[in-house]
Amino acid sequence: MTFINKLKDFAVKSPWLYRINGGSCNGCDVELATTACIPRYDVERLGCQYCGSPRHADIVLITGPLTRRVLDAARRVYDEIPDPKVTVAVGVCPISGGIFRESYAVCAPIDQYFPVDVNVPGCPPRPQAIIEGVAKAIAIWRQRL
Amino acid sequence: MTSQIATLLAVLLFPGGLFALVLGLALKGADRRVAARLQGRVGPPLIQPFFDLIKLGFKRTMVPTEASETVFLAAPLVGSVAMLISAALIPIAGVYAPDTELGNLLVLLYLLAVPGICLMLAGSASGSPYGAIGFSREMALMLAYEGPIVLIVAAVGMRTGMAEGHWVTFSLTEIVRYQQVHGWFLFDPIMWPAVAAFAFFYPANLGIVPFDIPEAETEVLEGPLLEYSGPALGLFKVMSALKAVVVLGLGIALFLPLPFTGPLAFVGWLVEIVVLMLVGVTALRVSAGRMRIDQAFVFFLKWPLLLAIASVAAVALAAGGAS
Amino acid sequence: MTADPQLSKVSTIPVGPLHVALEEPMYFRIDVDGEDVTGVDINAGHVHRGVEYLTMKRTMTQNVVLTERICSLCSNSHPETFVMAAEVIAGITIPDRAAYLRVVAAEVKRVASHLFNVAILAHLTGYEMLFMHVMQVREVAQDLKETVFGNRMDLAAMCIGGVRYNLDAEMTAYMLGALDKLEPEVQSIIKTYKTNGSILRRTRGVGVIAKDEAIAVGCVGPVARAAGIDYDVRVVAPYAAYDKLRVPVPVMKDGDVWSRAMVRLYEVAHSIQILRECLKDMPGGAINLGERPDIPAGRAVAKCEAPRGELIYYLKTNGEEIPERVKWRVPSFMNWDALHFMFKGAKIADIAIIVNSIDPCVSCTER
Amino acid sequence: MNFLTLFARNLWHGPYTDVFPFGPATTPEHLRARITFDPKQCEGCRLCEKVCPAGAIRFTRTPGGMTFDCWHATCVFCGTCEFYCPTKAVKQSNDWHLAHEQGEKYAQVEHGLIPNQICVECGAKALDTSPAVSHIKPPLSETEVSELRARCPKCRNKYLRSRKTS
Repeated sequence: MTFINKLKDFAVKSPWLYRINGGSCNGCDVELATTACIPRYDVERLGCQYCGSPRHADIVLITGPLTRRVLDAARRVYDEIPDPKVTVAVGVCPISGGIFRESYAVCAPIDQYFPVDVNVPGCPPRPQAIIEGVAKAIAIWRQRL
Repeated sequence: MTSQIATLLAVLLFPGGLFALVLGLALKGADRRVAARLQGRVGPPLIQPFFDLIKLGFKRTMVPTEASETVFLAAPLVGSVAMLISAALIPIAGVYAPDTELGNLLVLLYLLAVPGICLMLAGSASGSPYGAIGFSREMALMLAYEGPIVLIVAAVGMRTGMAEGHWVTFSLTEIVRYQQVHGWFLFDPIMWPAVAAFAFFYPANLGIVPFDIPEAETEVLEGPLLEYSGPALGLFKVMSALKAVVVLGLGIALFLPLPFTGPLAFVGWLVEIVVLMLVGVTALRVSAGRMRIDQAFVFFLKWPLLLAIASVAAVALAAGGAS
Repeated sequence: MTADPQLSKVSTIPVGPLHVALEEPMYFRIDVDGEDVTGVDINAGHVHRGVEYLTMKRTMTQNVVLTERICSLCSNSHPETFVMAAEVIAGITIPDRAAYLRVVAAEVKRVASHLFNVAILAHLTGYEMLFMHVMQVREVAQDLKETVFGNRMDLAAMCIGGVRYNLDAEMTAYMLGALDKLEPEVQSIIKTYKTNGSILRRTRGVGVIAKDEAIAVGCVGPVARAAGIDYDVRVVAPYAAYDKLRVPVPVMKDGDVWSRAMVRLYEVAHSIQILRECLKDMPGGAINLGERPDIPAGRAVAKCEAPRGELIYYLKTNGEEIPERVKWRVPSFMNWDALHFMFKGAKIADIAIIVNSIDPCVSCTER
Repeated sequence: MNFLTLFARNLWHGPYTDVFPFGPATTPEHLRARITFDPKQCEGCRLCEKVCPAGAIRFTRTPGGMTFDCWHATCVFCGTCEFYCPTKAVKQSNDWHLAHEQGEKYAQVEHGLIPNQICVECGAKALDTSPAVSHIKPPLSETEVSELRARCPKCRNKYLRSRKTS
């Protein structure tokens, strides 16, 4: 058992990230791209890696207020992510709908549709805040492995 | 019986199997770390590929509903096993020489084609349109680079074989032994076209930028690997790690085997392969952009093929002049 | 060139709506013959959040912030044009200092937006090191925004009757320092994009749109300027303080992906010059009119040059706090149609590069 | 710039990576993040509630007075409330550590209570708000402000009127 636990401790050092854009204004997405790719924040230090396919993902970051049009696509992609996975809502839009809350075209808050684990408020959140959220998500992911 | 056990050990432990796997993953880790440094980042720890592999072991493998399950799951397995065996065929100068029955360049060439074919099968079996594009691109790329490598190998074989008194040899052990006595082919002007052609071959075979076209993430999402997850994806990672060892090991055996024996030779070989990985793969990978498949195809028909033909001609002429 | 007989017939591949190469959900159905693109069907609406409806639920003050959230990459141009329209209706002239501060906010956003676009171009060609380098340079602009305005994307600089932020001597010195850091880097990036083989190989002659085609579909912004159309709202119809500033307009002839990238890079360099000039000439005085001005009934149209091109706002008020109608035409809407011309003879590998080259802002277009 | 120069530069300079999350992160002074509310300074004009574009700010009448709630899960951090607040009771701090687990989602609130008080003059129950004193000439002294504060809105008007005549 301890051996398995040890292995799991190693496994959490490799959280692969995938982002679902639920109709966001780009702000959070640009910040995610910034967080993911540029030398200044370098999430690869934590073993994180952005992957192109949902099937490779461990931590899924959802941005945007989840428009009606994108809802089905987002759910389909979400289901393609193999378990165990952790969901992070990035920005205020997925958490509550933010400024678009009252619109007819918006399905937020997303916790009606996806089991959200971590919220990162901000409009958009700074990259450091996103990293903080990802760190929280990794801790949750360890328990689920 | 003992020779069979020795072969089994060679495939499973050293220099194939466990050793090649650990070395391959370590090479990948070093590659990522150094690439990060070149890009001005800290980068992941050296043993990151091991973490990735352990992680993938804990995940579920999902088989898409449109996929043909047997082929989908068999492809990564076959690819990894083929690479495991070919790792045992690579001689390490002064440390390990493969069984003469096994250590044949032609067998190695066939085995080297297997991962590509597996990727193609994986792409077409996954039932995704991106997998299909990945399939066609992998096929085109293989057609482009398989020609030159056969000619390169023939040139090296002829150079050794003619000097040894017969027409051509396909025994890697013999090629290594010849160079240990007569010096590296890398410094032999007649072999320079072959060296240059090989320098174009290995990035394509390893699937790194600028020739990572079948798996281009931003174009076809990861192509054949798109639908893979969990342990099956892990097997593909194992395959590519082993492939790095095999291809670079082949390069060392063909052009620059060390003339030492014993532990020094082993350490020397490790240094060689790490340097090749960092200079030949990492630096290239981060300093170039991707080619388009049609550009790559034309490029391969032009330069490496010409160079490979030139190398065979040069070897033949040199032999003719000498005799 | 096709390797597999199965694929030699035309097949359809879906791109998106959630695709790693696309920053935003966008759905293309692409007919391909092997690697060649034979037809494109763009299917829009995934980012429709009903913002136009929401503008008619919010007061004028709230709308300044709401329009900022239409799109984060041109997040300054939307509120700027909106408040310009409101000021036309109310007959307000903003203080001189506010006009200059508006230019500062707009140009800082332009620098960051253009650098992001050219960085993504490098990413799409698989040239990771250049991508990271450009993004790292962009961080200077991001830091500038965060330090001066308080947020990395949404500046919250505009209010009806002026601006909401002020620059003291310390901030001005900081900005000049950041510009000094930025300028040589931008010059070296321009040189790289001009000479680097990897970039040139993938962008020269790709996604070409001719001048007459660009006029026919009504291209605006860098897309138009890269096709040889000399049109920039900052020069044609100066607003804010642009009539007092020298605004060079880079124009190129080829109309391919590379020209568009180069136009953007030159504009970054020019924006830095404009910023310097602004900071040097910055007049003193008030930064806004103080209270929240009443907007009488009326109609107005305002336009400005967003990073992506000409942005037009129509505003109709009826004397109440909530506007009767707000409607805007975004630059990406005009450039969108140009994609049909650009996709002619393209390869699958070029799709993402071409789409990125018009710097599509889907969230602006679909609101 | 050619890639070799860039290689050399990156290797020479070392990584550009920030130490965060393994060390402190730099935070600019003017960063617009968590909203703070000081009920002592609030004038009770509810302008922030009115201008908030996301509807994140709510004032509620309770038996104990008037409560202020700013929901950080809805707030878009635009700073409009701070900009329009006449007494600077609502402020935007630069504390950006807002990431939280889902269980704490409904605890992300900045809460404040403007308590009721008894008017010293007429004995009526009224809110203990900060009086709006910026436009009064000549400026009020500190004792005058505290006297004004202890009164209900009606008596405040009376107090100011009597002050003008004197």
